[in-house]
Amino acid sequence: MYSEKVMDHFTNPRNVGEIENADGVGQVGNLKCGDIMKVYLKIENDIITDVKFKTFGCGAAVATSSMATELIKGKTVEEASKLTNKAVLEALDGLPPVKVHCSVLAEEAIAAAIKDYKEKQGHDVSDMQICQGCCGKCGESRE
Amino acid sequence: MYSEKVMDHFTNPRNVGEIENADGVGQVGNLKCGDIMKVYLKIENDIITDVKFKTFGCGAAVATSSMATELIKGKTVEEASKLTNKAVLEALDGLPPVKVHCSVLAEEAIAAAIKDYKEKQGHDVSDMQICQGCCGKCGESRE
Amino acid sequence: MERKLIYVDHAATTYIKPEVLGAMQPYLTELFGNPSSIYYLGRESKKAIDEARSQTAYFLGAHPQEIYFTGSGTEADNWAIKGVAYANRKKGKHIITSAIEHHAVLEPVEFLRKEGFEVTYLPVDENGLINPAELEKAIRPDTTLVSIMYANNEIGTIQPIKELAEIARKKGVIFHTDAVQAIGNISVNVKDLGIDLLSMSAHKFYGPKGIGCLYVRKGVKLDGFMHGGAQERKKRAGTENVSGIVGMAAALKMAYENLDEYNEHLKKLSKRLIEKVFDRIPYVRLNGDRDNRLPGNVNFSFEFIEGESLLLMLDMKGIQASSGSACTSGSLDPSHVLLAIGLPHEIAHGSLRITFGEKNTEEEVDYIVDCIEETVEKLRQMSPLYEDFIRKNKS
Amino acid sequence: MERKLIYVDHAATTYIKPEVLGAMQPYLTELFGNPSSIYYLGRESKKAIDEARSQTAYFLGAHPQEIYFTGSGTEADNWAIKGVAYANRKKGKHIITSAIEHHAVLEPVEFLRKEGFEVTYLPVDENGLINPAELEKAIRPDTTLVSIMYANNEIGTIQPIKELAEIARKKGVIFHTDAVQAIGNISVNVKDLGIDLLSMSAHKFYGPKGIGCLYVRKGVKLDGFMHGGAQERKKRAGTENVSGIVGMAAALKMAYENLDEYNEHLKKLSKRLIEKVFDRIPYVRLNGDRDNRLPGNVNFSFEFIEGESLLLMLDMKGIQASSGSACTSGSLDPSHVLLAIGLPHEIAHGSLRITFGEKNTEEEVDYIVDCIEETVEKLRQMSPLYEDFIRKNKS
Ligand SMILES: Cc1ncc(COP(=O)(O)O)c(C=O)c1O
Ligand SMILES: Cc1ncc(COP(=O)(O)O)c(C=O)c1O
Repeated sequence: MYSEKVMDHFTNPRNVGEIENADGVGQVGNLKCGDIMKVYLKIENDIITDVKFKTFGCGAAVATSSMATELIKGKTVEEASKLTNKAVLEALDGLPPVKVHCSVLAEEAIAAAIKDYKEKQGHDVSDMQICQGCCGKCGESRE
Repeated sequence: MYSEKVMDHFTNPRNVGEIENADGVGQVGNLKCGDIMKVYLKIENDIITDVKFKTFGCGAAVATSSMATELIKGKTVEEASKLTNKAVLEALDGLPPVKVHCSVLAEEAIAAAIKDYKEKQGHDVSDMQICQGCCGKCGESRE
Repeated sequence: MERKLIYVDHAATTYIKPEVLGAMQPYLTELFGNPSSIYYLGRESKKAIDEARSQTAYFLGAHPQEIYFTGSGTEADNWAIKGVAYANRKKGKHIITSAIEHHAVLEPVEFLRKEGFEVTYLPVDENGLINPAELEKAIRPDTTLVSIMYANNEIGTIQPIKELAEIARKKGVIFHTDAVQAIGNISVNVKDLGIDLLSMSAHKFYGPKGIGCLYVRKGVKLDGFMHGGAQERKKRAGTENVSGIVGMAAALKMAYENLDEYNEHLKKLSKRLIEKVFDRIPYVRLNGDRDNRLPGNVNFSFEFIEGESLLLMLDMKGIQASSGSACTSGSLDPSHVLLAIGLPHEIAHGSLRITFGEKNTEEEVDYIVDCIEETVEKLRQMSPLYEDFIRKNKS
Repeated sequence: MERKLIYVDHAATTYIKPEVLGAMQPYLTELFGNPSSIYYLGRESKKAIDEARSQTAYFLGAHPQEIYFTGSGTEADNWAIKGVAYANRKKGKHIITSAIEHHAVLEPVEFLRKEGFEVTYLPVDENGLINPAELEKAIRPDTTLVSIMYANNEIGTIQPIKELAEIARKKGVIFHTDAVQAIGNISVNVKDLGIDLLSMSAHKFYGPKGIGCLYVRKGVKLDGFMHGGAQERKKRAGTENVSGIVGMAAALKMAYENLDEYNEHLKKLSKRLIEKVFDRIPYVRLNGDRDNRLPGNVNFSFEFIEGESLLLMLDMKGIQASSGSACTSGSLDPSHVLLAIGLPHEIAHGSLRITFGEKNTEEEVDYIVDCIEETVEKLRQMSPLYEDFIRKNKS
C-alpha cells in the first residue's frame, strides 16, 4: 500500500514535537475528515532553523508531515513557502490516490505556519488563503 | 441420478425386440419430446403370454419400458390395463422429477397396445384415449 | 524470515481449517466433474453438493430446498434485497433496514432507492441496538421487505432478531437478516427465529472465500439473480463452485459442533483484553453493547488518535487487527456504524477492532495490551489534539 | 476400486492443473488475509490479486484496470448484459444476440425482454456461423448492445468476432463476447479484436470453479452488479476469492504459453476420432463448421438413437462425454443450438459431444470409437425408428 519511504517516515517520523515560543504556528485539517496537522517554525534571519510538527491522522498524514518538515528545514521562508504537495509526494515515492490529500494538508500546514509568522512580523496576510485540505473542492485538482 | 433398479433395467433391458404377428401393437411419444415407445403384445386366452418393446429415449424411458413390460407379462389384459405409471415408478424405486413423464409414457404405450388388441378383436375403443406422454398437460398432475 | 503474526481480525476473514481444506481437496483434484453432467464424475460432484446442501440445511434448521449457494455473502445480500424488492414490487416499493448494516446491504438498498423505491433506516441506540417498537412504527402497507443484520461486523452488537422477525411476520412483511457475522459464532436456527431469508459467507467461519449461501423460506417470492443454466433450481445459474460448497458445509458443521466451547474461549479472551486495556489506558471507550455482543468482538475507541496509524504500528509488531470494516478502507469517512451510535468524529476515527478466533491465547492478549499501550502513548505524544487536551486540563 | 475413466468433456469443465493448484495453495492456507485489510496479511492478498490482474490483462491484451473478477462465467455474462443495457437505457432499449448463445447469455437477455427491452436474435447457417451482413442489418439507432459468443460450447463453431465487433464499433454499439469456451483454447486479444467486453470462466481452462472475469474496455458505460464494499473499483463488491483469482491467472498463463502445442494435440485427436467414426458407423453427421471450430471439439449426431442413453452406456465403459450442454440436463428439450443449425428433432436428440483435453491420447480415441460403435449398434437395435427405417429401406 505505502512505499518504503512512507513507511520509514511513518515509523520514525522526523521532527515530531513542539517548539516553545515558536515564530510561526499553523494548524490545518479538521476532525470531520480525520486529519489535523500542526506545524511549529523557528525562524532566524529569514531561515527556518527548526521545525516541529504534531499530527492526528493516518500513516500518510504522519509521513507527509515528517517529509514536509524535513524538506523545509534550513530553507529560507521564501523557499519554504514554495513547497508543493507534489514535491512531498515525490520525495515519498508517491501515495495511494485516496491519500494524496494528506500531502496537500502538509503543504497547507506549512503555509499556515508561514502566514502566522508573517502576521506576527506585521505583514499584511489577508491575501494568503489557507485551504483545509479536505473540503474536496481543490484536492481533486491537485496531484 | 437414477436408482440402481433403473440402471439395472437400463443396462439389461428385459423384453427388447419385436413380436411377429403381434396381437396388439402400440406406439406413443414423438420425436419432438425425444421419447418413443413401441410395445408388442402376444395374447392368448386374455393372458399376455409375451411382450416386447422398442424404445427411442433416455435411460429412464428404456428402464420404464423394461419394467412395465415385466409387470404385465403373464397378466390378464384386464390387469394389464390397470397398470399405472405409479406402479412402474415404485417398482423402479423412483425417478428424478424431470423423468417422471417416462413412466407415464410406458403406461400409455401399454394402453395403446391393448387398445389395438381390442380393436382387432372388434371392440368399440372410441372412449379409450391415449395420451402421448409429453404434451405437458397431464404429466404434471401425475406423480 | 519467520514473522511473528498475531491474527485478531477474524471478523474480516478467517483461515481455512485444515479439516475443511481436507474435505475440499478431492473436489480440487480428482473429483472435478461438472455437477450438471450425468456421468460418474458429474454425479460425484452432484452428490457432494446435495450432501452439503442437506448438511447446511440441517444446521440452520431449514429444508435442503431452501438453501441456495452463492459466490459470497455480498451476493446473498444483493440477491435477497433486490430479489424480494422486485418480485414484490406490485405490492409496494417501501423497504426498511437499519443505519448500521454492512455495505453489502446498504448499497443494494441505495441502488433500489435510486430506482424509485422508498427506504426507511431504523436508528440504533448508543449500544447499536434497534428498538423493536421503531420497526413496528416504520412498517407501512406498501412495505415489502425488512432487512436487519443479525450481528454487527464492527461493534458486534446482536439484534433481537426473533422479536423483529415476529413483528414483520405479523404484518405480512418479508424479513431478511444478514447473518454473515453471526453464523459460526452463535447458534442460529431459521425456524426458531421465524425469518424468511438469511445470508452467510463461508470465509467468516473458517471456510473458503468466494462462497456464500442464501436461505430462502419456501413460499417467499424472490426473483432469480443469476440467469443462465438450471443450477440451484434455476434461481442461481453458473457451474457450481463444488469445492467451495463442500468446504462451507464442512466449516459450518465444525462450527456448530463446537459452538459452546468456542464461545467460552472467545469470551475469556475478550474479557481479559477489555479489563486490561481499561486498567492501563486512559481515555478509552468500549463500543457496542456489553451483553448482546459477539463473544469474540472487542471494539475500542482511543481518544486523540487516529485508527489507521494505530493499526499500522500494531502491524509492525505483528498484530493483525482492524479499524472498522475492512471493506471501507478505500474510504476516508469514519465508520457509519460508529457515527450511528453517536460517537463524535474524532472518537469514531480512533477505533480499533479486535476479533478473536480459535487459536488466540491469553499470552497473545497480554502482548496485544502491551503493544496497544505503547502505541497509543506514542501516537498521543504526536497528536495536536492530545496537546490541546493536556494544556486545557493543566490550566 | 480403480475406475477406468476417460474424460472427454473438457467443454463442461476441466480439472485443476497441479501447477495451478500449487499457485493457489498459499492462499488456501497461510496467506488468508482479506485483501481490504491494511496489515501484512491483507497486503499479501492484495498483492496477489493485483499481480493476477496484471497477468490476466497482459495475456488478454488489456489494461489491468479493465479486468474485473467475478464468481463465474455466468456472472460475467449477466453483468455485461444487464450492466450495459441498464447503463445505456437512455440511449435505447434494443439489444442483439444470436440464436446459439449459452443460457448464461440467453437468459439475462430474456430477463431484459420481460423488463421491456427489445431483442433481435441473429440466425446462424447450418454450420453455426453468423453472417456479418445480418448484424449490420439488425443494428438500429436504439441498439445499445451486441452480444455474440466467441466459440460455441456445443458444436465448437468460432464466429468472425473481429469482423462483427468492427461493425458494432462503426455504428457506435457496445460489443460483448462470451469467450468462455474460447479462452484457453485459442488465442484471444481484446485490443486486436476491438471488443468492448469479454467474459471468461477459469474452470474451462484448467483453473478452479467459481471464478470468472469480465473484461470491460475503459470508457464503456456499465452499471455495477454486486453492490457493497469497495472491491473491484466499487463495481463488484464482495471479499475477493483470492485463491480462485490467483488460480485463474496461473491457468491463463499456462494456457497462453502452451497454446500452439495444445492446439496441435487437440486437432490430431479430433481428426482421428472423426475419421474413424465416419469410417465405421453409418448414419452419422458432424455438427458445426469443419474449419472454424474449436480444436478439441467433436459433435456427432447419430441417427435413430437418443443422446442420454448413449452417454449412460459410454459412462459405463468409463467414457465421460456429453450430449449438448451440461447445463441443460435439467431440461427435456433438445439443444437449441442443434435446432438453430437446422437439425430435425430426432437428430438433435442423438447428439454426442466429445471435447478433448491435454491428457487424452490416441489410444483413448481408439477405445472411444470401439465403444461408440458397439453402443450405437445396441441402441439402434432397440430403436423403433431404426426398425421403421430398415423396414422402409427393404421395401
Ligand atoms: C455483516 C456482513 N455482511 C456482509 C459481508 C460481505 O461478505 P463477503 O465479503 O463475503 O461478500 C460481510 C463481510 O465482509 C459482513 O461482515
Ligand atoms: C459459452 C459459455 N458461456 C458461459 C458459460 C457459463 O460459465 P459458468 O458455468 O462457469 O458460469 C459456459 C459454461 O458453462 C459456456 O460454455
